[in-house]
Amino acid sequence: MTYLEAIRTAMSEEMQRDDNVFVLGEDIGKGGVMNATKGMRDRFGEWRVLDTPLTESAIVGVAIGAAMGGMRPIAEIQFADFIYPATNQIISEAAKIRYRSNNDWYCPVVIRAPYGATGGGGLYHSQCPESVFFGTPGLKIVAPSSAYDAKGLLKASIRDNDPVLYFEHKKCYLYVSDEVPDEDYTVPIGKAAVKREGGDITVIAYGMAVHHALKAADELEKEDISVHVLDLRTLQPLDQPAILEAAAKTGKIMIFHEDNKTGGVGAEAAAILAEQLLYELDAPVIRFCPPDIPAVGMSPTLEKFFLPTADRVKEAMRRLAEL
Amino acid sequence: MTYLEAIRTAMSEEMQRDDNVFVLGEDIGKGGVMNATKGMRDRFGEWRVLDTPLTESAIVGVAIGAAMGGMRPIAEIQFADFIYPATNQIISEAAKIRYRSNNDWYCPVVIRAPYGATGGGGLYHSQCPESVFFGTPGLKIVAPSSAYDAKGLLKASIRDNDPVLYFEHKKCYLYVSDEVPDEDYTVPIGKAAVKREGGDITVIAYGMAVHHALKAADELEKEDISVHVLDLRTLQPLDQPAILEAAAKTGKIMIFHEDNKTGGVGAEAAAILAEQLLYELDAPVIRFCPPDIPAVGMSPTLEKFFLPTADRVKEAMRRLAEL
Amino acid sequence: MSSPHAGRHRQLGLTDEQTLQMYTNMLLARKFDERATLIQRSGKTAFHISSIGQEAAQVGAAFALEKQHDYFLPYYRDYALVLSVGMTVRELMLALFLKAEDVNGGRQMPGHFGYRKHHIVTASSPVGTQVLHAVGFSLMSLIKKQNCVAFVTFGEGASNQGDVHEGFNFAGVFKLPVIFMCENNRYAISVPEHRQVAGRVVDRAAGYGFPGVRVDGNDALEVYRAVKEARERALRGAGPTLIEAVMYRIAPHSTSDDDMLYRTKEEVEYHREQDGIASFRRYLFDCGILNEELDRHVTDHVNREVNEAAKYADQAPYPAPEQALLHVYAESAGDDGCRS
Amino acid sequence: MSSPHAGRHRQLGLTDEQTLQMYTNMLLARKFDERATLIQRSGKTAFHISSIGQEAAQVGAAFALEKQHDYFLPYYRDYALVLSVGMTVRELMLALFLKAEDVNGGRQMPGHFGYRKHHIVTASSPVGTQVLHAVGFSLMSLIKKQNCVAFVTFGEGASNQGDVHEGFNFAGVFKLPVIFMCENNRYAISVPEHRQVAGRVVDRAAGYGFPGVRVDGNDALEVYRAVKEARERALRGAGPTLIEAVMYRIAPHSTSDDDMLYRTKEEVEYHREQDGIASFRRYLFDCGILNEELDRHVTDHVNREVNEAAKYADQAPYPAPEQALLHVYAESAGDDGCRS
Ligand SMILES: Cc1ncc(C[n+]2csc(CCOP(=O)(O)OP(=O)(O)O)c2C)c(N)n1
Ligand SMILES: Cc1ncc(C[n+]2csc(CCOP(=O)(O)OP(=O)(O)O)c2C)c(N)n1
Ligand SMILES: [Mg+2]
Ligand SMILES: [Mg+2]
Repeated sequence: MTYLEAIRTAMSEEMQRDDNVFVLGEDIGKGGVMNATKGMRDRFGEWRVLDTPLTESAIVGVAIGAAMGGMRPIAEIQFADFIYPATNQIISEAAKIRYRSNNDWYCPVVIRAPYGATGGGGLYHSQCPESVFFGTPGLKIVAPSSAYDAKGLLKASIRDNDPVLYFEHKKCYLYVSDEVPDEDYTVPIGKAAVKREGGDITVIAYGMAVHHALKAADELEKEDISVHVLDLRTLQPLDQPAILEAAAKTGKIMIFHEDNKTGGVGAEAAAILAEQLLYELDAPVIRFCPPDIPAVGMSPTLEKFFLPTADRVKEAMRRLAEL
Repeated sequence: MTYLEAIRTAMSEEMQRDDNVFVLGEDIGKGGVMNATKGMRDRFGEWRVLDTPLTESAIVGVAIGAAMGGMRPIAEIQFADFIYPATNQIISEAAKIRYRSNNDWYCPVVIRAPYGATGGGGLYHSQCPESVFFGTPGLKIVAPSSAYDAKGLLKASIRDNDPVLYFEHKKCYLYVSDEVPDEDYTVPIGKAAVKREGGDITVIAYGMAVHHALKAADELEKEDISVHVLDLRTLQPLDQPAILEAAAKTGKIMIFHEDNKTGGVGAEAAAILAEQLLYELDAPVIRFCPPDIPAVGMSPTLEKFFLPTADRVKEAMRRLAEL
Repeated sequence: MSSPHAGRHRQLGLTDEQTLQMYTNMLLARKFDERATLIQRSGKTAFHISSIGQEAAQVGAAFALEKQHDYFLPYYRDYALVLSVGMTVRELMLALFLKAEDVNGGRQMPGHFGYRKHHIVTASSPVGTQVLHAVGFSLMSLIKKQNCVAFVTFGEGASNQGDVHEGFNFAGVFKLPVIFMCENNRYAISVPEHRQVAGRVVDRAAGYGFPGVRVDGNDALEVYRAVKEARERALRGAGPTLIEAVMYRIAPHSTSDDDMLYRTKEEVEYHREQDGIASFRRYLFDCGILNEELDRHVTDHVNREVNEAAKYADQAPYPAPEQALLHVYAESAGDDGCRS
Repeated sequence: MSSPHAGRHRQLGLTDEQTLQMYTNMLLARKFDERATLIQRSGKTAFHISSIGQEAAQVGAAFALEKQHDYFLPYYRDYALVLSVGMTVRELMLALFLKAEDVNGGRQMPGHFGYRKHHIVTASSPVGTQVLHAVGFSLMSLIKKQNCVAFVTFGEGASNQGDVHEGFNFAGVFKLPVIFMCENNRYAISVPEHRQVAGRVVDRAAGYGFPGVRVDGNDALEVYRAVKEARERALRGAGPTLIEAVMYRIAPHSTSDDDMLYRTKEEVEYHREQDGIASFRRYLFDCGILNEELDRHVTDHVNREVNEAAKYADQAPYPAPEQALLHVYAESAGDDGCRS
């Protein structure tokens, strides 16, 4: 099953299971501009697959109200690049409702945000806005890389009693396909997954970067470099024990993501290592990330320059292994 | 001169010097709720000290338009906690205008945001939202701790040809007072400052934390612990050479800020050390920051629990020195 | 001697008892407010934000709605509203004193209401955000056929926030059962209405295809009527209503504000004379529902309640410091968070 | 044979030459658009967003404004507008092909206009944000006594964004010289107007105390008249105007959209027959400004221009990869960034 189907299936199954679950967003009735909700309006009706006006703050704010009122809304942001008008509703409201009310109210909302570059998206259809919301206590953030995790984490997010920002990588939609069981299952929020065991270097990644890392690791195996790959899966709360364990395994750590380097999730991961694993590091921590420029240029040459690729990350991994 | 007067003086002098400079924001005509613009409307008229409607996105968005049109607006956000409705204008617009237009347009806007806890502010009048904007390429971020820097950095920000987010710590307004020369001067954006020389441990801080660190350092001196204190002053771009130099000086580093720990500026500083100074670290890097809870509780007991104090940081510094 | 209007409340469907209760609630809010101001001045508490001049509209609205059934999304001046839909003055005092027993556990500034049991939805400080939440509650009501409305208030300053407009449009498109009430007290801190609001708040409704109604906010019965009609419209599926209740903010913006920087004593005095409580009192006298003796009795009762509440809250303990760490997230997966 | 309306353009103050130029510009935009669609389909370019059906309104507006003096804040469908205020079809093609010589250096999606020399203000993708920038330009014009207006366009979907409302209110409070034009093409991607806009866009103006004018977007002269009047109002200090130009989006939302998922061929065909270019052409024939021969000449000329532009842009080089690193900030403190 593709990553995209996994998302659709998770939503459909949860809507089937629980009448309180519904989806709202722009153009989702016709299936969404990404096809994530394809066929769902026919199945669940237009109130449960609700085409909203073109207003992100309202999509999130109305979802928050409905969530406090007992429903379990899934708010779709058409592109993660367009999530910023909803920042106030996410940071000032969703994230603080339980805390400020001293546990009297809570807000089980899921905000789905398709992110990342796919080729030909340009500055405003390619962004990785994780770092803006990362570090907002009260919010959970997930970013699956496989179809299995996409489904399991989305189900867990819908059932979670706190707001979850669900970053789905657009490049994964059709590029990624893996086994997804028919039975109901969830993937726990807050747990990273070892995607590959190895002894020479550790790569910590999430989203599309996981696939680049795995591909590079396969190739490096032929050069007798053994790579351990950890997929964070949840960005907040970070799975600290898993990060420390994976890092300790090799002592040589590369953190790899598509979001800009400065202030990204990788900074926190590196900080955790500097705080808690200093004596077991055999080489400086490396962050492999795109340069600190505002976003992906649209022209193919610019985009290629910006985006991490398996080739480029392999180079960097080899260099780390050789240190 | 107090920190607050320094800010007022910087604005007034720049408005005197350049007709294109003006201030806009809520209630600034009467002097602002913080008194930052006190007396300025009488001096410069109501068009240059412009009371706006209660709409943060408009304050920033209109300032952006005026800036592209050749003016140098200073947009005041009444409390940094209320900056989030303007996130889209800051991140999608101000920060990307030069880049997306290939240097055809640019946006010299200053956004002043009073931040931090002062006692009795509660969840929404105490926040440190640095981490939300940190890591947005195209944006500069400053956060002075002294009156001298407040004035010099504000002047530099106003004259800068790119958007600057100017975080002024509300507790510094009247608490901090130091020598400010009469002559015109600027403090360069992007340069940290050594506030105290020392050999045992290094504290990297900004804003009010600098004062707590200095106070603790004074006291620790009596215990023969010598503390080196670096004030970042600019958060973006971070002064990497200064961070590395200050850290190398002692090999024992504490990063200290009032913003939550996870995803804060301290994570980036720690990551820089893990990447570039690993072999010179004599102890794990320490981040001394409030816990990851949404914000400061209003009740005195909750607030005291949350906020870093000179006493508490001193304890942590002593422990680091003794490692 | 009964005035020509003396039967108004009965024509509107209100009993004498309810009407007297309305008066009591206004008075309770007013006395709480005055006491809170004094307490803050004495240095015992950090902050108070006053509602004086807005009580009549709030009580009028509350009585047109159904307690613990409709949803209430008040803004920070709505003491009289929350007192009318279930909160006690002791609870308001606990919030003022930031004590552990406060619904919000002393976490939030006073005036940031929230009480699940009473369907009072938790509020934040950034103005206007609650309008979208109200739309969300009304969407829930429609989808789940709850037959209830969401009632939300905000100032005329807040009415300019993007969220308010997006909420109007969203509710208008789906004809949702929500009532928007702007408490236009003519100032947003120091900025007067004409420098804040282009056009008139009430006229914005037409742009979203639903009715806007402008009422005298000092006339509790007028507000009652407007809210009641709006509620009926909402429940019969005819969509939202915007009510602009015109009033005046008698006190400074908050205990941190000096209003003499931007308005005159005379202007304030002029409006103080329009007090909606005083006129409601006269109306009750005219109707024969209230007389000097009963009024003294009511006032004494209200004062006693306020006294006891202040004393209780003053002596109540602060939250334990480590409480600060609780409730960032649900404690366990099954924890739905609410205490009720 | 001249129709009863044949003198309309002269009554509005437009010469025959200008009117012919208007026609030429519409045609140029249309031909560019059709070609861009073909080029995209051929796989040569990544993306095109079409303006077919909106050219008449755009040209009508542009001719009522002053080039390189007023400020233009177009949205992504405004090819005919930017062609009328200074951009060339070659420049549009360079943007389509994402080449180094493109004003934006190939960084942005096509349709994201910006050209300081022509006072075309740089645009982003998040809809509605430009409305606030336009208000900022008009504030600058007022403060610096520039005697120019800011003209901004947006779709009816975008009109619901909070920023648009905040912009209306801000401009209304200060009576700023700004013209808001909504190009209501009845769809926001798949969502039809009635599911998107509560009430009518034009009626929102009254809520901010300034005039709203609804015009037939297929009638270039009608739009010209409305914008001209709005400009005069703005310059005499009477404040903003909201113009709602009603039209229809003939093409799918973009080359990535399948519009048959949400509307019918018949509906599209019906609207295609209302084409504002065809009716303008008939008008020019009626006035004797255009005849078959001249029309062929104009069309040939336009086609040639489009051909040459496409060829030029196709062969032009892409930006060098490392260009991606430039212009995050000013290169030096004194660098004011603009190339002119
Ligand atoms: C988004 C936001 N910006 C600024 C503030 C600071 N602030 C608190 S109340 C207020 C004025 C509100 O005026 P209005 O909406 O008219 O309500 P009133 O206080 O007059 O009842 C302001 C500016 C805030 N709370 N939220
Ligand atoms: C803030 C934001 N949300 C979503 C989008 C995605 N998007 C691009 S165009 C569009 C529809 C715009 O409709 P309208 O404003 O009517 O303009 P039209 O395309 O019809 O000309 C949407 C939803 C966007 N660009 N910006
Ligand atoms: Mg007000
Ligand atoms: Mg449209």
